[in-house]
Amino acid sequence: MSQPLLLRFTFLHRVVHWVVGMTFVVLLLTGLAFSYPSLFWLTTLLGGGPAARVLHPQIGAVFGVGLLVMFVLWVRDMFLDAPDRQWLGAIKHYAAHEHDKVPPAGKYNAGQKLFFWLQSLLGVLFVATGLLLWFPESFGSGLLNTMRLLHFAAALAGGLLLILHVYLGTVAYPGTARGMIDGKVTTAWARLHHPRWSGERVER
Amino acid sequence: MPDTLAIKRISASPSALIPLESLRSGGPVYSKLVDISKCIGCKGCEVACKEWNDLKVEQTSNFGSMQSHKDLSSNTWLLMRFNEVEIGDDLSWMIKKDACLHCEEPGCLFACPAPGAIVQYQNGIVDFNQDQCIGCQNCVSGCPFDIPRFDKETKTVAKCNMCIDRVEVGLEPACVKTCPTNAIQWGIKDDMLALAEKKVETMKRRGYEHAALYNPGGVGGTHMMYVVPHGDRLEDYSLPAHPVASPAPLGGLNVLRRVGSYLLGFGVLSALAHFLAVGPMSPEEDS
Amino acid sequence: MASLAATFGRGAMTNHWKDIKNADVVLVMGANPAENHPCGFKWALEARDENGAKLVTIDPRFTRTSAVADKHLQIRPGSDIAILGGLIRHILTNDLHHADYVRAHTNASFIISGDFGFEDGLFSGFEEAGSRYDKTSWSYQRAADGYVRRDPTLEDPQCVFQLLRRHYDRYTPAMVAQIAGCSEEKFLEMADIICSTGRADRVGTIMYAVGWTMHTVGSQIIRTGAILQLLLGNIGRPGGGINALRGHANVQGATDHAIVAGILPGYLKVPTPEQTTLAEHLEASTPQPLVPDTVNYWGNYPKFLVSQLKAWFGDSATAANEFGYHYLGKPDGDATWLSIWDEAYHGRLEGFITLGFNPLLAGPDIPRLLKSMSRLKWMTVIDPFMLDSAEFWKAPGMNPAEIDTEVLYLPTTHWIERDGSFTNSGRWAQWKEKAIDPPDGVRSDTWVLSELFWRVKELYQQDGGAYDEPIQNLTWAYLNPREPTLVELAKEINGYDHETGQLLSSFGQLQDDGGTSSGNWLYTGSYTEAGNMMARRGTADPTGLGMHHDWAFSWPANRRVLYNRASADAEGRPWDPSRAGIAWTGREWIGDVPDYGRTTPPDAAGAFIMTEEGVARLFSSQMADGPFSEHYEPVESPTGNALHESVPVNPVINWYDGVRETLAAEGDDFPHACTIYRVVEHEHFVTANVPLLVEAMPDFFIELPEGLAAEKGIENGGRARVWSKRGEVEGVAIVTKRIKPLTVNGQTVWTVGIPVHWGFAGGTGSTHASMANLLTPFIGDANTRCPEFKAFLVNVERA
Amino acid sequence: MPISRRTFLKASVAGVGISALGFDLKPAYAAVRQLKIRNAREYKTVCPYCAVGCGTIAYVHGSGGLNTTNTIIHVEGDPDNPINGGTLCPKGASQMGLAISPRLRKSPMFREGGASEWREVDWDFAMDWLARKFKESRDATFTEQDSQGRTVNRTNGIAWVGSATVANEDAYLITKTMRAMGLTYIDHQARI
Repeated sequence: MSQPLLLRFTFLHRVVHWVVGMTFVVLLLTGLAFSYPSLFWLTTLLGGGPAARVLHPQIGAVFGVGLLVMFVLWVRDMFLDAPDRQWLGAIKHYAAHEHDKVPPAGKYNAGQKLFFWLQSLLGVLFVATGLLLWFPESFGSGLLNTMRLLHFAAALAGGLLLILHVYLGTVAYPGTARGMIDGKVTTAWARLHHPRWSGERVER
Repeated sequence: MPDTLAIKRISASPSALIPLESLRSGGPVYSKLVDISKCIGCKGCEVACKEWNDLKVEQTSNFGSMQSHKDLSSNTWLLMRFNEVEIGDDLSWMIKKDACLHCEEPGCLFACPAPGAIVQYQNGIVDFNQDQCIGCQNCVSGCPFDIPRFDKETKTVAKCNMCIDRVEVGLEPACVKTCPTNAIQWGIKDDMLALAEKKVETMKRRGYEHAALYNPGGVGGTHMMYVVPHGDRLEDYSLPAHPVASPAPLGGLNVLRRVGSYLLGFGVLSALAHFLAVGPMSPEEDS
Repeated sequence: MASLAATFGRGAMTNHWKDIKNADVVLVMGANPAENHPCGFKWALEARDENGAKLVTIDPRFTRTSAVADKHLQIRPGSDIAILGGLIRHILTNDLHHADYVRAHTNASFIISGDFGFEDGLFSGFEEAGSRYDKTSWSYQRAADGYVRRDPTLEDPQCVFQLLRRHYDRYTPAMVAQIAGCSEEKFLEMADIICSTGRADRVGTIMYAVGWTMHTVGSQIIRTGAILQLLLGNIGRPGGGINALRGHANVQGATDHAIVAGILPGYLKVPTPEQTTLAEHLEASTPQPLVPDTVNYWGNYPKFLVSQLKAWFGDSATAANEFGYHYLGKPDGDATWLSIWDEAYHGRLEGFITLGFNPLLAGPDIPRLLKSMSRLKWMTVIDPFMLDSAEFWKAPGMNPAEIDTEVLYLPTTHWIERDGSFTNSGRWAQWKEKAIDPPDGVRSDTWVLSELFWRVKELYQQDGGAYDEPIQNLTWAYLNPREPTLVELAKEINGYDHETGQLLSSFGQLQDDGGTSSGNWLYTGSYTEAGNMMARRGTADPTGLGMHHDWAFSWPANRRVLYNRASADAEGRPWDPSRAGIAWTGREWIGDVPDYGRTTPPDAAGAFIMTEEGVARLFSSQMADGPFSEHYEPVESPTGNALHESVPVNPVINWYDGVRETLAAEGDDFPHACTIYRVVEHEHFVTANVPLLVEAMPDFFIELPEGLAAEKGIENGGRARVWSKRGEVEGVAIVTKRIKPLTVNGQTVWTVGIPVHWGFAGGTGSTHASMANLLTPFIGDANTRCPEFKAFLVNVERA
Repeated sequence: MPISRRTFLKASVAGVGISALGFDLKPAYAAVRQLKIRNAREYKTVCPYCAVGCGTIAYVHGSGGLNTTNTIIHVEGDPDNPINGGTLCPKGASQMGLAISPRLRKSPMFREGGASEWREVDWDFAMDWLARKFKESRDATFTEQDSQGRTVNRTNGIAWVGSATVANEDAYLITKTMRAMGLTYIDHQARI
């Protein structure tokens, strides 16, 4: 018996998400390969060291553009409102799955919104430092060293976010991932995680 | 493998930081010694380097100097730099052979992410292996002497390899062999240090009171050392006074590496722990 | 070289490259060995660091040699005699000369004619009309026995020593500074170093090159240096000497073998029209001893010449036909470089053949040379590379349609495609092996020469023509007459004993009766029955002085230091036992190959075996322009002559027609002194064909002092234009601290430096058509007619 | 910051647990090229440039057999030569570039009077032309006796210059031949 479904993400949203997501994974893996000698073998995924080093910034460019589109598509929904602030106050209940103690979230909960802003910030950092590292002969070695550290630090933060994102989107909250596959979620899922958004949708 | 080519460090491998040791570690350790007071700036070494190593001829143009190129390149591993400096009433024409110093603690190698792209041999030579190089140019920023150069055609980085093919069979590097005034000497590093001491004395006798050996400790010493007549004016020879290569400038990177590995590990583990603690949260099938 | 022969009896580098390491003082003047002879220069640095020697440079520019010298003195181009004369005065006024040496080995004690004198810039005997000297008054006084009068006390007012003292007394430090533009203090500091070797236990050397020879007083500059070295007792000794650093790989050998106007191989003399018989030639060319105790080796001249004629004309050279004496052309005057061009300029020369040489770029006054070439009927250029000279009709400003000269270019082999020997500056003849074959289509110089010879010979046999007897009778007994091997030629040069058919082993075996042949007596012993001495590779050095007698062959007789008898005192004891050239053991000489017979006792004769005096000449009547040197200004000078206003320039130089008009005159605006030079990255013009060297020194440039550049608004790396009365050049400006302003006769003088290496025919770098010799004057030295490349006037502006 | 083996291992293993043991050294060795003169034959020669007379060794590839051509691959100083002890200046160090310069010419060229370009000619034409010109000018300008009736046997119409770059033996042959031809205008680079 099929449950009633709600459209959570349009085709465009999904494409952009996966472009950004997949490029980020590749960038993270190759980046780790460049940073950890013991992970250098990961460059094999892109055809070996030289190819990985050539592709990394090029994929980075795609990532940067995707991130920009993503920002434009999503930013309207990402401003925190009063319920969001209450949600943040109750974040430990959210983590403990004490559903009833968490103020109802809209289409995006405050955590997702913060995630968005953090991701956007890191994106700027990636692109800015990455661009300099792409053309090292044009810059001094001191500056490049700093850029390399920043790029690395940003990547670590991004990696943590990715773990969180994937965990929450898959095993922690089953049913979530589907929203990024065919774009639809069940009403039950919506009521549970985004009650205010589901309310709106149902009323309509 | 011949004894002369026992490996000491390989980039992006554990040996980068903990030098390999073997039965052959006690083999000869070489060094060039450049006596700047005997250098006539003839460019014999510069040309011999290009000839021996089959480096490409580059289009140059005179830019108001006796110097041939403005800078080193992936096809010019050795460049004579000319600088006219007035010291009191006297003119000093400072002419310096600029090329890789082959640091004992090579910053390029520490910075290199590509395993085997940079190799340090027990004999002191630091060599780039273009086949393994990924062209990231981390070595360029890792070098405290600004020596390695990226080649836009091959997308790899190149620099002086101390004519390792010659050294391997017991010959001196091409620049050493050719130097008309024997301003560049070659030998066991300890012998070169002793020779340098003698040369410093000779220079002091000739009135260069600041004469000094340039073998900077910040990079663990080098395998091309200079004897500098004006040891108090290193900047005029474009020699950094306190170059540092060791893992120190890359310390940040190492901290990040460690922090990062903990952090990502922590991230994965916490997610796991969370899952085990509270499990998944699914909507009730039927609410 | 003329001046060295006039002083010592031979015109060559007295010592050799490795010997320089034995010096206590190395004076580099009129040379830039760090750039032009880098590998030989190593021995100067070896002396500096291992012997504690002082290495000093005197030059208009602070060169790469100066960069490693202990002291540098900047002087005005053309003021060399003032400096060296000042050094001589410094020695004589402070008694710094090596008194025993001067007494034993020079003509200091010889007494000169009472008629000799010097006044107002002119020596006695000047003939206004011919611009020449009547040298009668420059002669020695003779005693009743016909030999020269001598005064061993050196006190006779007409003895050479006293005349020398009086002559150079005018060269005070103040005068030197006024002429050369340096400061008195700096000059005296330099003088103290250079004049410190007038002792038995110290020795100094001079390294000079074309910076001395390329002046209208070039020979006299060298003479002054030679006098200086004689006073200091530095000639003949290891670590001493006066060392002419020669330019090309085999310029010494080509001179020894006389591709030179006026001489035959071995420095024999080209006969003159006045010498109408062989006997007259021999009499005029064979010096008679002036003192009883002299070897007077040139007394063997007849043996050398007759053996040479035998080598050339074989069985056709007989006593009956004066050994073919009249087969040799007798020139009607000077036939040197400038005279050749003058003949061409005036349309008297029909054909011009040049081999391994780019004569147009060599200059001087390229605009004049271009006109001269255009007036030739035909020209042939033989060289591995196409040369600017062959393409003169394509030079900027030339209109090929108006030039009727027919030109043939022949590609020939280069050094590594042939064997043969090169004689280096230090007189070492070293055999080289052939490494590769020439490409198809390229012939050897020997082939071209043989082919030319045979075809001309055959044409004469067919058609007859002007006196072809010498051509028909020239020996050509080679296995392949169309391309003799160089080994065959080397043997012919060495010579044979005709009785035994054996190769000779020493020029002592030569005969004047036709019993021996030898192409060049100096090389007798270079290819003997024992083999090719020039190919020897023994590295032993038992003396420790770097003589290496088992390496190659050094003329004469494998002697490494010329005049080495003078390295020992009158009794044959070395002046400095730690640096003994030769030493008398009581029975024989040990050390270098002695200048004497090995068992000739020390008191048998004077040390200088090649002079009829038996000693070296402080006073020499063999020079055209004075028995002593005198400072004369270059023909283009920024100032008057401070010593004698009325005789500013060398009074006996030859002025070719129309040359005076090409010099800066009163009222012309050419205020700056200019000198041309060479850089280490290039060798004349040939290295324009070597990509790595073009890369190392790409462009024609102009070296400008900072102050002058600032005055003219020229930036470093910007472009400058330099012009003389004769032509102009344009190039990149190298603005430098290495040339300072000079104060000459109270006025500021700037010096501009210009390298010679660029031509127009697709030469090096991007700056075509800028050839240093567009600027230089067509005038030469009074003795050798070596052009005055090194000092002339220009103006400069921003381009 | 002293780095010990232990801390390094922690750094690399803690995060990901990939061991770098068993690292392959072969690529590093492969990078060292073989000595290019290893199988070359050596010829002892002398530098063609200045008059120091540096000994050099030309390294040549080729069997030396009949119908084979040697290829020069490198030239460097002859360490046994007492003058230079194996050293060479930039000119000497690059002399192979002269020996195989792309600008070496392979054919005689001829320029007619008034022409603005060269034309290629063969050796037979070239030598025939030269011999005829030589004889023509010699015949036209030869003087057997001067105005005072003295035998001079000279020709002033042809000059020969050079060279200080040929071997002694060729230099000698030049002098011998040209003096026998009656030339007096003979000179070379010694003066300039």
